[in-house]
Formats: sequence, C-alpha cells, structure tokens
Amino acid sequence: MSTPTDPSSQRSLSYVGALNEAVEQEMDLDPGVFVIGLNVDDHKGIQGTTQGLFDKFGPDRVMDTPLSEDAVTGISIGAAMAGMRPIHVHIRMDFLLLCMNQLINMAAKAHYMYGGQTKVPLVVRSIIGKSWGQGAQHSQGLHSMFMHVPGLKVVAPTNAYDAKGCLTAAIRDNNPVIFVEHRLLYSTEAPVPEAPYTVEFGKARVVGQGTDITLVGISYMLVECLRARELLAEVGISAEVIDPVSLMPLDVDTIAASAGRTGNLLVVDNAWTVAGAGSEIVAAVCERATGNAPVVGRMGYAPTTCPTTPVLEKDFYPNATTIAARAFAMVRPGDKPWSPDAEPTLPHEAAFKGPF
Amino acid sequence: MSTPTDPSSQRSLSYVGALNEAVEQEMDLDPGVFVIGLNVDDHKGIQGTTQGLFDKFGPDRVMDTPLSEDAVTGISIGAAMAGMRPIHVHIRMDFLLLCMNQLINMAAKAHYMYGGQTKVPLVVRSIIGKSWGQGAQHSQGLHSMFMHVPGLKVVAPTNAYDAKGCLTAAIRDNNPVIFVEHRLLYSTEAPVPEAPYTVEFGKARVVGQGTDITLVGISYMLVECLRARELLAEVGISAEVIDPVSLMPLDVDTIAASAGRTGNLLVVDNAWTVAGAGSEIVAAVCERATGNAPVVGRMGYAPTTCPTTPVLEKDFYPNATTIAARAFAMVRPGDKPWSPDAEPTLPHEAAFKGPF
Amino acid sequence: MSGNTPDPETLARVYRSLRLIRRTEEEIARLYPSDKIKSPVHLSIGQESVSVGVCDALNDDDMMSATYRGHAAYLAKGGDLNQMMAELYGKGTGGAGGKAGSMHLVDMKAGVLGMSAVVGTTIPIAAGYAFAMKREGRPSGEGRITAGFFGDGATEEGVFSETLNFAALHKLPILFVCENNGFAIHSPLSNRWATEALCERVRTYGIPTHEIDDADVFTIRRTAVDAIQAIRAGEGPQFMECKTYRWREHVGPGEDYDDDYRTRDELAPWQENDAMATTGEMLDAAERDAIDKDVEQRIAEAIAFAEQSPWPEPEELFSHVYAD
Amino acid sequence: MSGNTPDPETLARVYRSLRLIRRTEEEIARLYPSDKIKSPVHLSIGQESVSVGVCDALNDDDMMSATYRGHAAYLAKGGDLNQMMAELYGKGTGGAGGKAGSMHLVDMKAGVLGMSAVVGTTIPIAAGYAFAMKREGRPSGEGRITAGFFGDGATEEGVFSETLNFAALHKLPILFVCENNGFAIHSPLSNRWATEALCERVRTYGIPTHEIDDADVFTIRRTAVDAIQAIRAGEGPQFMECKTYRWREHVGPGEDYDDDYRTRDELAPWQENDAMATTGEMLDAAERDAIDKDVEQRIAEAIAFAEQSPWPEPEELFSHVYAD
Ligand SMILES: Cc1ncc(C[n+]2csc(CCOP(=O)(O)OP(=O)(O)O)c2C)c(N)n1
Ligand SMILES: Cc1ncc(C[n+]2csc(CCOP(=O)(O)OP(=O)(O)O)c2C)c(N)n1
Ligand SMILES: [Mg+2]
Ligand SMILES: [Mg+2]
Repeated sequence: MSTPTDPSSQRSLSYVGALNEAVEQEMDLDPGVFVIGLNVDDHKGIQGTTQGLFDKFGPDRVMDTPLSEDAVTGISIGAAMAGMRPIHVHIRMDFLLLCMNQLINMAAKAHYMYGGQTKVPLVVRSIIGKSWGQGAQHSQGLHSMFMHVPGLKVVAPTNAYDAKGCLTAAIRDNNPVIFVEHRLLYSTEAPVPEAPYTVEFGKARVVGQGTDITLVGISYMLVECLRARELLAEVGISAEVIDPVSLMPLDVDTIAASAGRTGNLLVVDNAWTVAGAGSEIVAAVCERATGNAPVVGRMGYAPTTCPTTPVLEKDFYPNATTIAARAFAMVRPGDKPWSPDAEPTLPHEAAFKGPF
Repeated sequence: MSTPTDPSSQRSLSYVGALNEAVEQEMDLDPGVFVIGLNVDDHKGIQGTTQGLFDKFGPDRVMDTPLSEDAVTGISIGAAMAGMRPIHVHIRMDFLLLCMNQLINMAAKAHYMYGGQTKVPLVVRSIIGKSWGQGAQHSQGLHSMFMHVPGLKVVAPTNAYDAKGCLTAAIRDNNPVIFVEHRLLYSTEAPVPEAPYTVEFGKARVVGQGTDITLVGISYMLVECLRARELLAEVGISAEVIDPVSLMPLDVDTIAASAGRTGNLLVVDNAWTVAGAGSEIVAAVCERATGNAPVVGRMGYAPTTCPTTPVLEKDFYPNATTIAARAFAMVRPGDKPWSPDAEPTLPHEAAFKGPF
Repeated sequence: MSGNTPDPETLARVYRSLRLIRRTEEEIARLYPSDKIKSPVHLSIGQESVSVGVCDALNDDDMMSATYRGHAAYLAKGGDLNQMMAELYGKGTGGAGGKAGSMHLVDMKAGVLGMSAVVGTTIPIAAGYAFAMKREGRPSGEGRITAGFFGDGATEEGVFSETLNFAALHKLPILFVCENNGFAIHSPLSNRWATEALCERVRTYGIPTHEIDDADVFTIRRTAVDAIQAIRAGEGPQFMECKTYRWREHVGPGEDYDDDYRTRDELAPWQENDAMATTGEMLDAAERDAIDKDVEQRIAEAIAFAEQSPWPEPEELFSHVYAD
Repeated sequence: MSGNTPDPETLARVYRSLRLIRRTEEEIARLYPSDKIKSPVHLSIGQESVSVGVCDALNDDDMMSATYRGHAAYLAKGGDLNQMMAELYGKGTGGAGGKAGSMHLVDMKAGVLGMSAVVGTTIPIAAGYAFAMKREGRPSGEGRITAGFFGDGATEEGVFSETLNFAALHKLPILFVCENNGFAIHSPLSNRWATEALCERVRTYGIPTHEIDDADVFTIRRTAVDAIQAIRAGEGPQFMECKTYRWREHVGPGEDYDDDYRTRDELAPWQENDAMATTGEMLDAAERDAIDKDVEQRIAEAIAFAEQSPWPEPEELFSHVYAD
C-alpha cells in the first residue's frame, strides 16, 4: 500500500488541490466521468475543488443543477446505470438527507435487486462543515447511516494524498461510494504524486505507532488524535494512531491487532457516537476479542444538536485536549485525572473564518 | 414499571388492537391528536390499526394524504409546533427515507436550534415488513439511523401491552418519537388493560431470566430470542432475554448488569448489524466494563440487500435456530458446534401470507 | 379512432401483446392461491393498452422504466416471459435470480430498466438514463430514448416535479407516461389532487403534453409515435397522461368491488372498451385464434420453465452486493 | 403606484421598517470584520420591500416563516432586535440563547416561526402551522394565517410542489411568498429553471397568484392585504412571486460585482428604485429624520445589548435537546 510519504513525489498539494486533480485526471481518462451539483461550475468552484473544470470540460461535463438533490441523485444513478460515472457534489453532508431514498433504496440496492444486471458507479462527494456558526444543519457527519446499508461504500480520507487516491479509486469503482470530506481539512497539505493512483478501500493506515493505547480518528478527528498523541507523549504515554480511511469496507484487522497490543482502544469520530462508526469499530473489535477485550471508549459530538455560538460549539467537539485526557484516564485508571493545558484549537482551525 | 402480565387486566388484545385503542383513547382525550398518512382512512385501515377511527373522528382528524411523505412530515412538524399532536403513519419503514430531511434536519433539531421556543410532539409510526417477497425496499429496519440523532426518541415495542403503552407515551411526549412496528407482530396477543396507560421510555424489560448468556432481541427478533431460549434450555443453557423496548433512550444499565452476571451478551437486531442498534448496545456495555467485558456478539440481517425468494430470504434473517447455535458457541466455545433442529419458522410467521 | 387505424401487421402485433399480458396475468391470478408465487403482485389487468400502445412505438434499443405494477410494461417492451415467471416463482432462473420478485422486474437486454416498489423512485432514474443517451452523439432523429411509466400517485411526489424541470431544462430524450387509474391503493384522486390539471401543469415546464381519456390503444400508440419522433429529433421531453382503470384489487389476484371504495358500475364502461377485446374483434378470426394459441403455449412454457427451474443456491444470498 | 398610495401612518410605518432593516444589516456588515459575529450572514439588503410589504399586511398573531436570509422578515414581523443582535453575537441573551445564529432566527412571541439553513425546508412547516390555524375554529374572515417566505431556488425542491398541492387541497390559510432574486448563490435562473412560468404553474393547483416585477413596497403590501383577506375568508392559499435583487454577496458582508457572475449594471435599476429611498422621499423631512434617529438609537442599543450580554453558560450545550 502506498503511504502519504511516498518518496516518488515531493510535490506538496492541498486537500483541495488533490481532489481537483483526481477529478480532472479521471475526466481526461474517461469521457463517461462527469461532475454534477449545485454551483460546481461557478467561480468559487466548491471551495476550489472543482475550479477550472468547467472551463476545461464545458457545461456538459461540469453541470450546475437546480436545487433538486433528490432528482439529481436519481438522474445520476440512471446515468450510472447507462455506463457513465457521475460525481455528485454536495456542499454540505447535511443535504444528503434530501436524497436518502435514491441513495439507499436505489443506488445501494440496484445491483443486487436486479440480479447483477445493472451497476451504479456513482460518487457522492459531501463536505462536513465546522465552526463559524455552521450550527445544527451544516455540521453533521452522517457516515454511519451509509455504513449501515449494504451496497454502499464509504470513505473519509484525512490528508491530501488519500484524498486524491481515494477519489480516483471511488470514480473507478463500480459501486456507489459516499465520499466524506471535511471543510477544515481543505487547506492541509501533503506530498501528492502527479500521476493518477488509487488508494485501496478497506485498508486502515497506522499513522503513528505506539504501545499504550490505540486512537482511531475518523475524518477531521484524526488530526485531533495526532495532536493528542503529542500531548500524551509529554506524560509518557505512547499512543498508536490509526486512520481507517475507508469506513465501509472497514479494516477491523488492523485496528483489532493494534488494540490487542496496546490493550486500550479509543475511537474518536467526527459525528455522534450513538450507533455511529465508533460503535461499529468498538463492537467489531470486542466481538473478535471473545472475552479478552481491550478497554474501549468512544468520543464524538456531544449528544446534542450543534449550537452556533463558539462558546458552546467548542464543547460540542472532541479536541486534542479532551482526547488526551480521556486516553490518560483509560491508560492510567488509578491515577488522578489529568488534562493537558494545550490550546484546544489547532492553528489552521483558528485561521478558518467565515462567512462560510 | 408495569409488565405485560399486569393482573389488573385479563383481556387479551392483539398488537393491532392495542395500537388502535391507544390512538382512539388519546384522540378522545386530546382534540389536538390527529392521524395523518396515506390510506389511514380506508376500509383496511393500515392493517386494522386505524380502523374505525375515520368513522368516529372524521376526515379532519383521520386524514388521507397525497404521496408526499416529505411535505406531509413537514406539515406534521408545523402542526406540532402549533401545539397539535400528529401521528404520521407509514405503511413501511423504508418510506421514511423520503422524509429524512424533515425528520432529522427539522424535527430532531427544532427545540434545540430555536433555543426551546418550539416543541415538536410528533409520532412517526412505521412498519417493518418481512416475508412474502417484501424484498429490498419493503423490509428495512432503519431505527439505528434515528438513534444516531439527538433530539429523536425511538421505540420498538414487541408485544401488545407495550404497543399500547408506548404509543400512548409517544403521543403524550413533547418530542418527535419514531415508533417502530413489525408486520409479523401484528397478530400476536397479550393482556392489555382497557384504561389508558403509558410505558416509560428508557426501561428495558427482562422477559426471561437466565444465568449463562444475555440475549437482547430488538423488534421482531425478541420473539426469535425467546424461542431460542427454549431451544437452549434443552441443552442446559440458561439464557436471559431482554427486550430493550425503547432504543433511545436506551437502558444500558439493565443490559450491562445482566451481561455482567451471565458473562455473555448476544444482541439480535431486526436490521443490519454494521453501525446498528446492536453495535451501540455492545459498545456501550463494553465501554462500561473497562477491561472486564463479557463475551459479545451481534446478529442481524445478512450483510446483503433483502432478496425476495423465500429460499434466500430465510437465510437473510436470524432465527431461533441460528440464534441458539450462536449462543451455544459463545457459552461453550470449547464444545463442538451445535444447532437445534427446530423448525426455523414460528407458526404465526408461517401463517403469514400475501399479497402483502 | 379513424386517424389511428393500424396496418394489419401492427394490429396483429398489438393484439398479441395485449393478449399475452392479459393472459399471463390471469394465469398468475389463477396460480396465486397455490402459494407458489410468494410475491406481492400488482396486476395491470385492464390497463394494458397504455404499456402496449407506448412500447409498440419504441425501438428495441430504447429503454423503459416502470413501477411495481410492471408486468404489462415488461412484456410490452419484450421482456423475457420465462425469466419473469421464474422470477415470480423465486427461482434461480428468474431475471434477477429470484432477488426481485414481481415488484422489481428487469431485463436490460430488452430495454427494461428495472422497477421499484417505492412510488416515484424510477422517474429520475429514467431521466438519468436519457441523460446518458443524449450524450451518445447519434444523429438527430436517430437518438435513443427512454420511456418512464408511473401512476397518478407518483406525480404527487416531489421528485416528479424536480425531474420534469431538469428534463425540460436539459432537453432530455424521455417520454413521461402517467398511467392515471384514479387510485393510489384505495385513495381516490379527490383525496390527493388539489385539481386535475396535471397536463396543464406539466406544460408550464415547456413540455408538450397529451391527454388520452379513453385508453384507446391505437390513439396511445399514434400519440407516442409522434411524440417519440420529436424527442428523437432533440426537442426534449414529452408527457402523456393516459386515463385507465385497474380492474383487480391494488395488490393480489382478486377483485375488490365489495370493498367500499368503488363500485362495479365504475368498471363497466372500461370493460366495454377493453383494448384486448376490441382489437381482437378487428382481426380475422383465424389469425386471432392462431395468436391466442401461440400466446397460451408461450405462457404454458413459461410456467413449466418456472416450475422446473431450480431454486437459487444458498450462497446466492451473498452475490451481487457489490459489483466488481 | 397610484392605487397603492398609502395613508401617512402606513407610509411612516413602512419606511421605519425598511430603514430599520437596511441600517441593521449595514451595521452587521460594518461590524463583521471585527469577527464578533461568527455566523454566516446572508444579507437582505436591497430585498427589504418584500418582507416589509407582506409583513405589514399581517396581524401580530399571524405567523411567518423564512429562510437563512431572514433578517428582513424577522424584523419586518416585529422580531426583537436586541435578541437578534445578541443571537448573531452568540450570546446567551440571543433569541435562541446563541444556538441559532443568523440562519435560524426565531421569535415565537412576535410570530416568527423559525428559519432553516436547508433550502425549502420551512415551506411545509409553514403550511403545517397554517393547518393547525385552520382548526382553531375562528369565524370566517378572522382566522389567523401564516406567511411562508422562500427564494427562487427553493421552488425547485420537490417539497415545494408537494406543499402547494397539499395546501390547495386542504385550503390552508397560508400566503406563499417567493422572493425571486434571480440567483441561488451564483447560479442564475437559466441554469435552474426550464421556464420562468412559476406563477402559471402554481395556478394549476388552483392557487391564485400575483407576480410583482418592480418590488414596489406598496404594490406588494396592497397585494398582500387583498390576498390575506381572501385567505382569512377561508378561500385557501395564495401565492406571490416578487422579483427583487440581492445587492450584496450571497453570504457575507461585501459586494461581489467583480466576481464573474453578474455586473453592476444589473444592480443599477434596482438601486434607483430602492424602496427605502423612495418611501423616505415621500415623507416629510422632519418626520423622516425623527424616524432615522430613532432607528439608529434602537440599533445602537441592540449592539450595546449584544456586546454587554454574557456568553451562555457551558451547561447550556446540553439544554433543549429534549423538551419536557
Ligand atoms: C413512496 C411510497 N409511498 C407509499 C407507498 C405505498 N404504496 C404502494 S402502491 C401505492 C399507490 C400508488 O399509486 P399510483 O402511483 O397511482 O400507482 P397505481 O398503484 O395506481 O398503479 C402506494 C401508496 C409506496 N410504495 N411508496
Ligand atoms: C437543500 C439545500 N441545498 C443547497 C444548499 C446550499 N445553498 C445555500 S443558500 C442556496 C441558494 C438558495 O437560493 P434561493 O432559494 O433563491 O435563495 P436566496 O439565497 O437567493 O435568497 C444554496 C443552494 C442548501 N442550503 N440547502
Ligand atoms: Mg393509480
Ligand atoms: Mg434566489
């Protein structure tokens, strides 16, 4: 498996640039690939991720749409059944709730329900929002709903390298793929090869080795887990950090093996915890452990709706500090609680400003 | 807490009759309660559950609708905000996928997002289908998607007593409640008091005591768990069977205490397992056990779309036999596998015939 | 009907199709009490003229999508009868290997795009297929088209309006066909439609519409032929609203005139005007008998095929979850 | 405009409302770079006449629902200015205690039903409130009504069509108001609408429609007054499509005429016809100055209120998840 530090490329690219490049290259390679969604063709180009594509490929392949998420999803599915490869873009994941019927009753099921007579090679790009008052309806990470349904694949890359490789793989995949992005990852950079490549689904990535606890970070929470790992190192706790990258298929092997070694597993999701991706990971690991389970924990959004005011919003999300504190309590249950006094906000997060 | 064998009533009522009675009584008591949904007013009355209500209360309070699940959900929410108590009925749970935006972006969030200025006392009745070729789009149990979202309550009563008590409680609740019914429970009977009563949410029910393993059965799978308990008794295994009744709030205390005693926990859901209600229950129990977790397992729908042909459909669902076999393997991991040779199909299930 | 009087070949073809559908569904109804067909069947009996009239105007390589009430459209488009019957029986030789049942019939080779049991769901799917067809770059007049069938109830779903707007905006090669039988299960239009101005509404999207009140198969066919010609020429979608009547119960093999939502009087004029009977009468008796005999034989063969076919292997449960 | 010339009291009231909204939003834009308002603001500047014209025709106990671009409607309906400003600042004294921000303003006491950041979502909610109002049993002509505001983009969502049908079918007391500013973010109508026959389409549901092209506040008001009278009399919903123009960027405090999707030329005629300016000119200068002064004072007070208000307590994160 390739890794983000692939020595074949020293070029650094942002997450935005990586998404943009993956789409452009696949559109060059396959005339059936097209981009569809509200405002994919405008000067802002979905925060830059579709910028330039309209000029290069024209309105037939980079298509603005009416506000009709449900129909446009169905239309994309129909086009996919006819052999095309639509990439349907949603500026917020929350809007997927408008097209659940098409995604779950049709896209997920068509190949099976029609006995293999059709395929639905559809990519659904969706961005999770955070901060600057995104609030109740612009902040949801709904990936667990899609993990739940056989027939869908779900990926949530956390760095530019995986963003390009996973998006390329998603476009080439013959199944519907829910592609989960996070707004605050957009400016992050990583070395990204120029030539097209794919990142295989179903392989987790150990992004930092450790011996005392396994931290699994989903979507943006991977960044917080990595920072928590540094904080924990200061008190002598060695955390292994795993990025599942792909949530369905999910690489339980890698996570279970790590948790088996460290004896502690803390999953931090960029979503609510109840019946979430963290529940799945914890349950799957414990199920395999047959009576010898690691100490397990889950963190995620507070069990509330997301408030807009920053003073409440900051407690809605886990962060490096709260993750480190929880990990400490798991690893050293006898000790008195500890919490690092680090800045809870990462620099690129603090730099993020509205209006949107 | 009341139990299904409440001695104050010896009257036996079917699940259908119990639902019908709960609604009729609440409509009598509160003029703000109304029933809305496709065909709620016809001669079949949603398999009898709304029968007679149209004749008694008229079209203003028992209202047929266009096929417009999304708008009708929003209209129900708006009416609820104005102080009414709508009961929106869906003949299959699969159709909730058409109104996820209203349920999740509005109903779940309104009270919070508007700082407590509005309430949404909405009941969403939805029936899970099974057998006779219900297939891909008429068989889904989607409760975990709703458990995931703060602001919603989710209940899935498995007997007539709880059906009446939970529906009464749901109607009186000031929050949106997703009410999960199962088609094959409709003909089952239990003693049901005539006077209105409520069953409190968030209290699980131990429906059969045991010492070797805890079986949690969700929705229709409770019936299969009870039957598995009998099969297991024949080989000397004592299974405790728990009906969570309410999935959100979820009574983890009762389940964790039982699993702590028996050392084995098997959750059987009437839904897919990945990121499902079973994941939540297993994860929550293991999270509390801090290193002393029971042996855990999950069963549910096969990780496939639901096929229509009975020869494949029978393997899609867990049943008493497969549950007993799995429980046996958990309790006696050293023994060679055992499977009861019971009829996998329960009599009232075998009696179920189409066309629908 | 005069302007639409068919040539003898068309007449025979149309009659054969009407007959095949009617008799197939009657046989399904006859077999149903045996419980061999464990599938919710939504019979089209009485509504066949819409499927037959429209599909006769389609080319083999055109596509068609329909609903759970899809036997008629499936057969009219040339869907494989053996595979359909085996599918209803839940056999491994069914079109979907027993995974679809009556409600999700599919036959991509015959241009049957697959049906859905969730009302309205296939409307945008059909438009999406048409979206792809538009990009095939065929010369004007020779493009492929998709016909999308749906009921009156489906027009109440938001996705119907969304799809009309998108299809008109992008001039997609699609023929929308509403089979207006006046009911959604037992719910009459008056419980569901603010007005009956469906065609008028569709025209506001710039989509030409055709309202056909008597379900005459040749009127439907001629209308479809003309509409399809314009669609193939790149003029964008067209819309047909065909009034029709469901003779049997909503789901299941029987009649339901004793239930209190409609009366047999309502049925009478439709039965008098039955397309199968009227077209049959237009044929020479010997020709008709030959067709009838052939139809019976094909149906008998299909039933035998279904009866004798093996069940799917248990491991088929796990195939086709993901495509390679 | 003649037929709609207002009495002096109305003129002053309308001017005051227009002025209050304009100046409040200008102040929001001025404050925005300070980062004290950490909320995506969708300014109504230039579009105020629609909110003011319609809301002036509503009674205090009527309800109104709007969108994330809702400052104008909120203030026009009499929503509390202090609470709004505090809400934008994220303070505990905000209308929703800092949980709503600019996009979900609410003030039930003033009849502001709450806004949504998901386009189209409040349309059926407004109809549902009207559904309940219809059941209040008030005498004909005295019933309460709900006004539902939404943008041109929202009319493309399926739920819009579904709601129109339901509202017309059940004669709900609702006034639908489409603020057609020609854009959804940067997307022009031509990318989204097959035709511009919106009113014609709405009429097919049996809903009377009113198309107002010049955004004249008194035309809008007079139209709303007449429509509302019919609605209160139990005649069912009515629909207004008001053409208008968004002067600022879609979201945020600035202008965006240098982005390549529109030009300042497009803006010019709308600015010349600015409702605030033209109504101001109709007033006697002293009266206008008094209003202006009062408006400035109210805004200054609201900003001071917001600035001085405390943050919500941390435990407020967990309040209001479930209602008692
Ligand atoms: C979205 C959805 N809502 C409700 C149902 C239940 N249902 C099944 S068939 C049917 C009637 C649909 O009526 P129409 O579209 O007129 O088709 P017809 O059955 O008359 O051919 C309904 C409401 C469904 N299958 N899907
Ligand atoms: C369902 C949905 N889709 C997309 C968006 C992203 N979005 C936010 S505002 C907007 C424009 C809506 O246009 P319109 O309804 O005309 O209102 P306007 O902003 O012009 O007032 C869009 C597309 C959204 N918020 N909700
Ligand atoms: Mg119908
Ligand atoms: Mg607009």
